Amino acid sequence: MLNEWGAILIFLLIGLVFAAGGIITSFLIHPRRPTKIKEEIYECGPPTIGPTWVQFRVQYFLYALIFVIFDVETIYLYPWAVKFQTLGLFAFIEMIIFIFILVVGLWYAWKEGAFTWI
Amino acid sequence: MMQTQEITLNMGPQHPSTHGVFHILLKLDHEVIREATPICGYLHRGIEKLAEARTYTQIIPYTDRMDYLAAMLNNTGYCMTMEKLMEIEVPERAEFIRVICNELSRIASHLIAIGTYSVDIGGITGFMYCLRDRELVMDLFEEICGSRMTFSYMRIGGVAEDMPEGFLEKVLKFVDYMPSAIDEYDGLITGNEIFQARTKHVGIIPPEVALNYSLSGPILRGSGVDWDLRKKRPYSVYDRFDFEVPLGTRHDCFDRFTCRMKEMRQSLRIIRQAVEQMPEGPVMAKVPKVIKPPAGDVYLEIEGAKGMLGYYIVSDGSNKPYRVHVRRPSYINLGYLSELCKGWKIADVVAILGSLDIVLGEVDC
Amino acid sequence: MDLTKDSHPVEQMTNDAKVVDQFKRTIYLAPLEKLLNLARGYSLWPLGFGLACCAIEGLMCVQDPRFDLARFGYEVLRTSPRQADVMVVAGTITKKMAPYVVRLYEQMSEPKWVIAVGSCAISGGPFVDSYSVVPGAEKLVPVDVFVPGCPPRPDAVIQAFMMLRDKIHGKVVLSSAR
Amino acid sequence: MPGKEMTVIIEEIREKFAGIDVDEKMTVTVPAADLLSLMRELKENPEYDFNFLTSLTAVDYPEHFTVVYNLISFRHGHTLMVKVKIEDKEEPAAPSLTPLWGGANWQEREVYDLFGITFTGHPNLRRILLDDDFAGYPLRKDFEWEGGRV
Repeated sequence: MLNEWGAILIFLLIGLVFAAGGIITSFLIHPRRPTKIKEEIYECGPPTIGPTWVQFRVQYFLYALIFVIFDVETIYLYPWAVKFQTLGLFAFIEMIIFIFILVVGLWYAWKEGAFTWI
Repeated sequence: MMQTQEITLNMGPQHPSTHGVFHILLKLDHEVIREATPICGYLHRGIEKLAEARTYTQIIPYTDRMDYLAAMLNNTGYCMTMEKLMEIEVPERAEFIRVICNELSRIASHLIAIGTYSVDIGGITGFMYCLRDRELVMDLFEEICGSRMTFSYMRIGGVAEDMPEGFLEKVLKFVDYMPSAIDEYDGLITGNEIFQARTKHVGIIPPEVALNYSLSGPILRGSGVDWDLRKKRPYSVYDRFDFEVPLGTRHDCFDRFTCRMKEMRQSLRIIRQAVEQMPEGPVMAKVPKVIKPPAGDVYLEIEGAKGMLGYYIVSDGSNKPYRVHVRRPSYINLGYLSELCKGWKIADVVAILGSLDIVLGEVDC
Repeated sequence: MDLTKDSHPVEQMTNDAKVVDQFKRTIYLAPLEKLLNLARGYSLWPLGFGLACCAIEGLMCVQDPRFDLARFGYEVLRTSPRQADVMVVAGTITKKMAPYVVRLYEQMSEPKWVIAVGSCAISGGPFVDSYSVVPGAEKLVPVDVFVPGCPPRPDAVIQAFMMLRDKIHGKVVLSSAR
Repeated sequence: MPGKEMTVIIEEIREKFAGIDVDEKMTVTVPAADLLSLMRELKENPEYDFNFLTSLTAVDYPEHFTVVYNLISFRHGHTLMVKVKIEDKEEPAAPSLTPLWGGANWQEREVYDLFGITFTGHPNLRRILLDDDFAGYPLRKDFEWEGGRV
């Protein structure tokens, strides 16, 4: 009487319980004896010198941002790629336009120097 | 661009790739190093002070524990200096045994240098291969003097005992096997593009800077300066063997690495020739029980695994030395590290430090 | 923890030796801490604290293909104290390094043990008369297993791990030091 | 071009620098005042060309310190040991060779750290092997310490 969706739901729940269970039991069981030195930062032995929360260069953030953009783009490509045969020419042109718009974005980011590392 | 702040990072005493307790204070501008100040001394045990309270033969175990990767070379250096001071004539057979042990020790030291360099760059398999073959050298050492690492096998005037019979055949068997193992490393480490990308054109030391900073050993030869004491100032019986001295062309980390690889092949050639020309005879010169050298001082250098290993001994006629100073190649090779690291990234510091192949027992002495 | 000797409820249920033995081997009935120690004993993560010559023998050669610490499951050599259980102090502790030895020990998370490898870590070894050497790790951190030798052979260090595992499992270690 | 013989070099140096005396093993002992000029001469003069400073150390004799330098000429293969006697044992000082050789930097710091001999002109004369707050200079003969063998 359970249709397929029920089976998937149970499978998902078991997965969740299995994963969360491991973390929660270890959280419950592990001994907690916090001391002052244990709270300090570990940096190869000696204590840290100077400020550790510093202003970092922005291109780390830009790199990650552009990666996320094109990662999401590939998500949109998947359903189209699956139904590639049946969708025919019109969807193909549509996808080309979609990709072209994003390539323009890529070109702009490249020109603005988001990819220069140093 | 936005103004970024500098961060001071401890590449501290407890770090996987500093080959022991070595500490570099890096002043970083996001990833590029603006200033690197090496701090050593975490393993300074005061061996030179302890040596002043020990008799001459009691110092031999201390020389093992300085460069513990190539202890035979330290022993030979100390004993040859003492023999020069006391003008003792070492018998031929002892000289040949010393050459075989020195070259085996050099191979074992280079194997660790190559293995840890491969681990520093990220290739654990290279490390396992190198240590697998180093165990063969360990077996040979155990056979000849009973210990794996701290041999104290040399004595002033010769060698502790003669070789057990069947030892030379085992050495020949090792010398026949080893070139195929070195080809294996070439394929595994040297040929690896990630390794080459990380080490080629990194940490370039031009020849005149290497001379100015008294660098020696594979670092000096990696910078293209043809200086190997075994060739330039042949001590003991090295003038009877023919072998080449590999030199670097690009003066970078990769060249220092390939110099060590080629040096291992040359050491194997030396060992083969030494085994073939091994004479008969005693292994120990006539040396008094209590060694009382004449008052005076002496300085002698041999080609250690890391560079020119020198001993300066001042004796005042008693059975204890007045002053023992060791010219430690690892310590002096580090003098140029702070200028060498400027402008490179953190990952390159790991590659540069691995190519200098330092041993902290020798750096801090 | 030699569980097979303890009394097991299955003995009242049946007296078929094979069934009882099978039950005893598969089902452990013990307080939670003992069970956790059973797991901890078999999967110690060593903190590679390589100081001097013993580091080559006690940390590197122990891991190489011949002496292979991986056969016992202890080959995961961590360098950060946060992820380590056992601090393997291998080498001479100098006065300049002492504060960092203590600091790293403090920063390790709780069930933690210390193995002192080599006579330098036990009592200063050949450098005990030196002006800059701490005579023994015992003066800084509580040590569980001492491995004598200068340097000890890698199989001695493996035996140290075995003794530490027995200690964690609660077996009597002192009398069983064969 | 093969350099001159060591004896010829020693004779030439003897004329150029008055205060030098040479013992039978051809080690040159030079007063601290003209150490720098002698070393510059040895390094830059093409006939001598002692371009490599291998070792730099010190010895604490009862009535004076001696700083010992060893030089090598790569081209001619000569080696030379140069010594400087420092009479003043309270504040021993010697001219630093860092302007000539970068390699002297760390070795002089080690000699300062273990002997207390200050090298004038050294860019960064600090302790290198011992802790900065370590009292005393260990390699001096009058250094007391209590070892761990209690």
